[in-house]
Amino acid sequence: MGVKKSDIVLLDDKGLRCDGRKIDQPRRIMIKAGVLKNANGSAYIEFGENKILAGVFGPRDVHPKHLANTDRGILRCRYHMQPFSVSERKNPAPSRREIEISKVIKEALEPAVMLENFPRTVVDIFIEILQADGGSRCAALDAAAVALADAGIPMRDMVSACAAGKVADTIVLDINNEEDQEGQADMPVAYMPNLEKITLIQLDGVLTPQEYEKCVNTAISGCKLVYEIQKKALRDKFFGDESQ
Amino acid sequence: MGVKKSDIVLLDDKGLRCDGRKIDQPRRIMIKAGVLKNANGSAYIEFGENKILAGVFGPRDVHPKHLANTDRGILRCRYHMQPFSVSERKNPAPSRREIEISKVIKEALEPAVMLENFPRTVVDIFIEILQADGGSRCAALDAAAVALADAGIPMRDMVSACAAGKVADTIVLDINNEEDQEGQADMPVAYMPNLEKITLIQLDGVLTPQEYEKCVNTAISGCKLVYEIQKKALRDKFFGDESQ
Amino acid sequence: MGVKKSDIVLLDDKGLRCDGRKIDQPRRIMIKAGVLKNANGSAYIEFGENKILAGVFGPRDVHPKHLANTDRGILRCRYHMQPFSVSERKNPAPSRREIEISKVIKEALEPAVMLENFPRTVVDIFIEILQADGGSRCAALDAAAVALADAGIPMRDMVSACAAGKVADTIVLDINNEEDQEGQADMPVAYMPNLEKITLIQLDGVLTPQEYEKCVNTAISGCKLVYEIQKKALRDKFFGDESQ
Amino acid sequence: MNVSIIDQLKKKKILSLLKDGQRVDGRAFDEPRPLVVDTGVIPKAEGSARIRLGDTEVVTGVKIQPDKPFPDLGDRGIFICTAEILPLADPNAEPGPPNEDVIELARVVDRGIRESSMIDLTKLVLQKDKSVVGLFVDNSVTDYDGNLFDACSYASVASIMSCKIPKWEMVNDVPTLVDGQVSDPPITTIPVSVTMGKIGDYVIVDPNADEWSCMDARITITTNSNGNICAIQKGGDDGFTLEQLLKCSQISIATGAKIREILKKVSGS
Amino acid sequence: MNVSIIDQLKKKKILSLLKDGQRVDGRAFDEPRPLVVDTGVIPKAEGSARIRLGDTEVVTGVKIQPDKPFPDLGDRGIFICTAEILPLADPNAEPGPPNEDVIELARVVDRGIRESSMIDLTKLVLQKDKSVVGLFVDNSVTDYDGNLFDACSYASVASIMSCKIPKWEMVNDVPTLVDGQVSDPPITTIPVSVTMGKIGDYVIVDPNADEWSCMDARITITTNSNGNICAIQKGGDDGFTLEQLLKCSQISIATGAKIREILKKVSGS
Amino acid sequence: MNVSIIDQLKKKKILSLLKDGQRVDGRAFDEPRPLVVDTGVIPKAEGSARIRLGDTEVVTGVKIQPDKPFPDLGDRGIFICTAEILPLADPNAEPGPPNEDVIELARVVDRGIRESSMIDLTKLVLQKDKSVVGLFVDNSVTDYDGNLFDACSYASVASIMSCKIPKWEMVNDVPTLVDGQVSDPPITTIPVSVTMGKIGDYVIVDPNADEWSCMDARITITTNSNGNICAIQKGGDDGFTLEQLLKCSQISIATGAKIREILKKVSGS
Repeated sequence: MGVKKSDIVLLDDKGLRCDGRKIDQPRRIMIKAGVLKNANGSAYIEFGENKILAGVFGPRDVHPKHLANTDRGILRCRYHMQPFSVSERKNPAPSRREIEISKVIKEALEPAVMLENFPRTVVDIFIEILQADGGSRCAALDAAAVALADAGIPMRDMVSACAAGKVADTIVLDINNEEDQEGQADMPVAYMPNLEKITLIQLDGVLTPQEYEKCVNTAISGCKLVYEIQKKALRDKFFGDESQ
Repeated sequence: MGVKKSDIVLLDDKGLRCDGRKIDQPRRIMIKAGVLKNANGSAYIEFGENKILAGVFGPRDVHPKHLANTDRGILRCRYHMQPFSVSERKNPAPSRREIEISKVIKEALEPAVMLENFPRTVVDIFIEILQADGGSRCAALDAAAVALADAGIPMRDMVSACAAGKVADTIVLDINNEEDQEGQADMPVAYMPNLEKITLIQLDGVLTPQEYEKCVNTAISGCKLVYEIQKKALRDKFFGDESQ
Repeated sequence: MGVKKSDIVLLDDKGLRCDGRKIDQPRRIMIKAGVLKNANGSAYIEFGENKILAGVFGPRDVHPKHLANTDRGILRCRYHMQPFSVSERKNPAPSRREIEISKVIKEALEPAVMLENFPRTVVDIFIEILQADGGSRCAALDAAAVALADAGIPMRDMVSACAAGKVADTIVLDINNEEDQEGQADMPVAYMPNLEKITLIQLDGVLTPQEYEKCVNTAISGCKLVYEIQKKALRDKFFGDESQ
Repeated sequence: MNVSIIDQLKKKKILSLLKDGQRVDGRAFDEPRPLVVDTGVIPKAEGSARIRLGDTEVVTGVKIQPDKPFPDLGDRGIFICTAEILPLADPNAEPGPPNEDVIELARVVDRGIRESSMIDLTKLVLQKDKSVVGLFVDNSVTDYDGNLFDACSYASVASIMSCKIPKWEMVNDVPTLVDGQVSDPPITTIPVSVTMGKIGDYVIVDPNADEWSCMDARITITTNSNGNICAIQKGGDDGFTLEQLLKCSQISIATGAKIREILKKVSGS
Repeated sequence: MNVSIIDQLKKKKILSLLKDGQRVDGRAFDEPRPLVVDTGVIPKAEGSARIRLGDTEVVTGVKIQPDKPFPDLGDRGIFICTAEILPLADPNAEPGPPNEDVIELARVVDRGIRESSMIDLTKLVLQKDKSVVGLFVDNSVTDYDGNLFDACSYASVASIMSCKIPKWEMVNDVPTLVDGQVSDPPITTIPVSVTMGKIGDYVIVDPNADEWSCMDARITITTNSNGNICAIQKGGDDGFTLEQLLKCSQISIATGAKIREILKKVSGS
Repeated sequence: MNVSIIDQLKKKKILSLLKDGQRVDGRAFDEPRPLVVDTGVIPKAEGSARIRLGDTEVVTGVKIQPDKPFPDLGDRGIFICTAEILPLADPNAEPGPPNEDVIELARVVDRGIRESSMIDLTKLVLQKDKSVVGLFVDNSVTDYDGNLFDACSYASVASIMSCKIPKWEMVNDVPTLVDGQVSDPPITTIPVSVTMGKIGDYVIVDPNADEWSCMDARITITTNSNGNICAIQKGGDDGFTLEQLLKCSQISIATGAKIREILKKVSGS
């Protein structure tokens, strides 16, 4: 956090952020379920400037077989960025960052998936970042959770993710790219809204204990907003888009 | 095609090409069958400045086993260039170009091989480019087909390959290296001379529809010349070299 | 050998070497057996400035299974340098040099291990160079042999290794780093002291036939010195360190 | 590698329909599927397109950056075209390094554009032998229903036609971005590939996934705006007769002309 | 991937002990294992440490070399931290490229140090945009008994605190070593990570290998010398309640303070 | 990894012959197979050779190009020697990255030439510390019948002896080819490796494939034109007595002298 210092005003005297948002206001979020033909479940999300596609296959046979678990299904996840998704063209081979994010997303979704219902099988989640912006791991998680539900995978709760952070000494909801570069802290959080459990939390940047508590609470409030949009996406898919 | 322009005269006023050939004349071609001790079948070809070795193993067991086909044998092919085969030393790891050429050569040979006769097995073709010149994929194919026959693999026809192309606005047979660099089009073709089927055709460079038809016919006439040399190589191997 | 020439005096007029040793004197050698908790057997050696850890697992099941041998156990060995073990940080991926040294160490130990006693299994030897100095392959071998014994692997003899070499036209015992860089020849040798067999010998540098014979004999005398230190390390482990 | 019984039955069905002059999805033999093209879908990329060819979907982005020229090609810019089948596009696709099919796909799409001289690369030189503009066209298949050759080719062409090239000036031998100034790409022709499959002795245009899985051979012929042929790739485990080859070239010219009109409309040219 | 019957029995045993307020090795829930730190163990490296946290052992070396700065970061030195589980550390470890667990380990250790701004990288510039000092901290696990996050973190911090930075001067644009002159590293704070495991609803500090193999989730919280939080990583296949998260942060501050005293003593600061 | 019954029977047969003083192919114990050397077989390479040692065949090419010197070795040219067993050489060879046997092969061949100082690398400097001439010697085994160490070594030496070094001049700090001017390589000695196998207690020179597959240990000793020893590599899973080692050195000197005459004739020196 805070490596480069520029002239940008992260919070103006009216309490507005560099993109005009209020401190507790998320960016524009749009989720559409069931966008792919071949995948068993899928979702597309636009979250700020993030554009992300998630596809789910399974439960299906595990290859190689020795990876299968006789007690419960296994979950696999790949978070992958397109070469054109960032300013400087990205090498398509998975980076260490992508491998780590794949792992934390998998572990954030696993508590919600009833893997005990389908032993010896695997559910594969493939996430493709078409365009990256700040908070892409939360947006990816939100799309992946909707894709799992779209695939009809039994789930004990939704998983909803949103970051909070510290900018100009203030705790704010949903850090964008500039705030991530210039701000003081970024804390992505994933939350099961009914079971009230945090399934992902990371932090880069320095917070006092008091700020830490406020930041977690702010992120959870964002997760609850996302949850409503996730539910709407699934309603629209299965019962038709009422707004149209 | 035609990326660099130099002073070279591709076709002079007597209708002769930069290496003194006529427009319908191939380069020197020499094929020798049965040149290796360990391979089940083998051939060595010199085609212009190309020097190429092909070796065949099989039909033999498939490893890993899950690649085997219960209905018919499978054919595998590796086209590989020696580090010293080109002007600038080549990295010995297979390039994307070599992988593509391996694939098109395999698909050009497959129609001729009676794979239905040996299910669950594999025939491996290994092609090593010792010295590369224009038209190496055609020369490699010619050697590989002779090596298959030398290995006693049942074949429904020979496969004979030769390129044609466009140079100085003229369709010519068997493009050499300079013509490939400076010319207008290069079209490698593989042909089954008795079944009269084209099993490989590629084109780099621009042709009118009329030129296209002429170019294919020119290439086929070259394939027929090659066919005679392939037959002689096999006769020499099995019945002795009559010219000696 | 002898690539760079500097001002260093490799042998002074009192017959002392650049580090003050006599021509038949090895560097300081300290071996400790049983230093790791998880490995079945282990040893730590300091040999000059070399600091090396060896760990042994097995006999245990072989993965993948097709590598197993129905007649006898197999031995595997990995010699690996830490990134911080040399002046210029080393890439942690195994180099071709490390792969070759792994192989010659395995082949130097194999004659001593009674592999016929445990068919279908594998013994794995892992050697980690924490700090590298001249003669690291001999020091690694010495530690690995003690680790095998510490693991209770049945052995028909110890294997003891030490180099000899040629420096300032003189055959000397146990080449150090400067002597390796500036000297004329380096000959690492491994020896089974009771069976009197040489199980590793390599040579870089030029020796006359007479020097060759003297060099081998000098190296064997060093191996015998090392053997006593190896025995002490195992005695100290199993019967307590009498010197304390 | 085993041809499953289901595949054999499928092929039988498709062949018997073809004998009656019909295709599984009701198209004529020389009729490609509907092509839908959206450009500018990835605003952060210098050019982009999402296309659907039937149910095959591809998202393509063009990144444009200064680069060193290739040795001996110091007087022209760089053009590189890749392709990847994303694992969410197909239950059988696997993440990881590309297999030979995907390598061939990328090379054929690249060659069709390169050999047509679509982009005048001599216009993309910042300083001869030192610094040139590079166009990196990455095709990502997001949904698979056969014929990726044409789908990736159309997506590449559409994203190139719609891209904007930033301006760089050499300052102290370093290419330096001139903010806010962009130009259209130097396009000389619009190459269109048309892929035909051979099932038995029937030749069909733009095979869908069912047709693709049971065809005996295929050929991709790329034509330019003049109706000339600029690239060919034959594939598959059977051959073509000379007559079939000539017929394929005619189909590719006629069908290519129709597709070219769709691509032209999209970019407003 | 199969949870063996032995593992299930082990978990049952551990859980029933936890219900009685006990851990398998007799520690209190918030009590880390004894930490033993030796520095300077690899004299050829510019900094080094061997630490034991219970029976987990790590050897860490710091190599310091001039390097080119990262693009856009020309005004700061380079800090890179890696981790490897040596195959002799654990019968289940395998030589070869790191798996996702080891990649996460290395990145979490790196981030804890980086985000705390422990090293003032602006002090490690030889010539802006041209040449900077790079610190490469390589952690090698030599014996495994759980909680590598904290073990590698403490070994990294100790080896950095004990390192000596050689002096380079720019001569003709080339960084040139000034023999015999070294300086202490520019350290601003001492980050300490504390990893807690959740088994059932019990939260325990510094899980050993038995506890690690059966925990439901874990969290690593890194604090700096001011007692502020500078990095968090949650892992494992279950979640935390908000209450648990807040409790974990308190534990990490209290336990971190004790560990920090041990690390301070070692380097004599 | 399983020693097949056929291999066991073969070894029994070979051993019983050796007891009678005979080898499977009728050679004397210290007799290498016939060596046939052709040079100049790859005209586009700067040097080349195809050699047959019995039925083992190797094709070797030397590419010569300007390159940057290795750090700290700015006053000498570059010499790199590789080896590959082509998959057509042996039904058991597999395409792909080299295994440990092939890595050892390449390194032993390289070392025999390097340690003999065969090529005076100080004569291959274009501009000290900036640009030197590099010799890349690539050995490709095309037919396998045992003892690749010597076969690749002889092919490397023959191709080096027959190579022509192009002339480069530094123009504006760039090495520039001077067309049509070549020189002989700066050769100081002719290293010859002799590989001996030990089967039971019998030592045989130049083992063929049958002997190779059942030998207990081997040793490769390289001698130079003065009859001195310049490189040794022991291999295999058994040891040598001191007496055997000394005998091997005598054999290598005597046999090496004969092979050296063959190599000298080939290049006309």
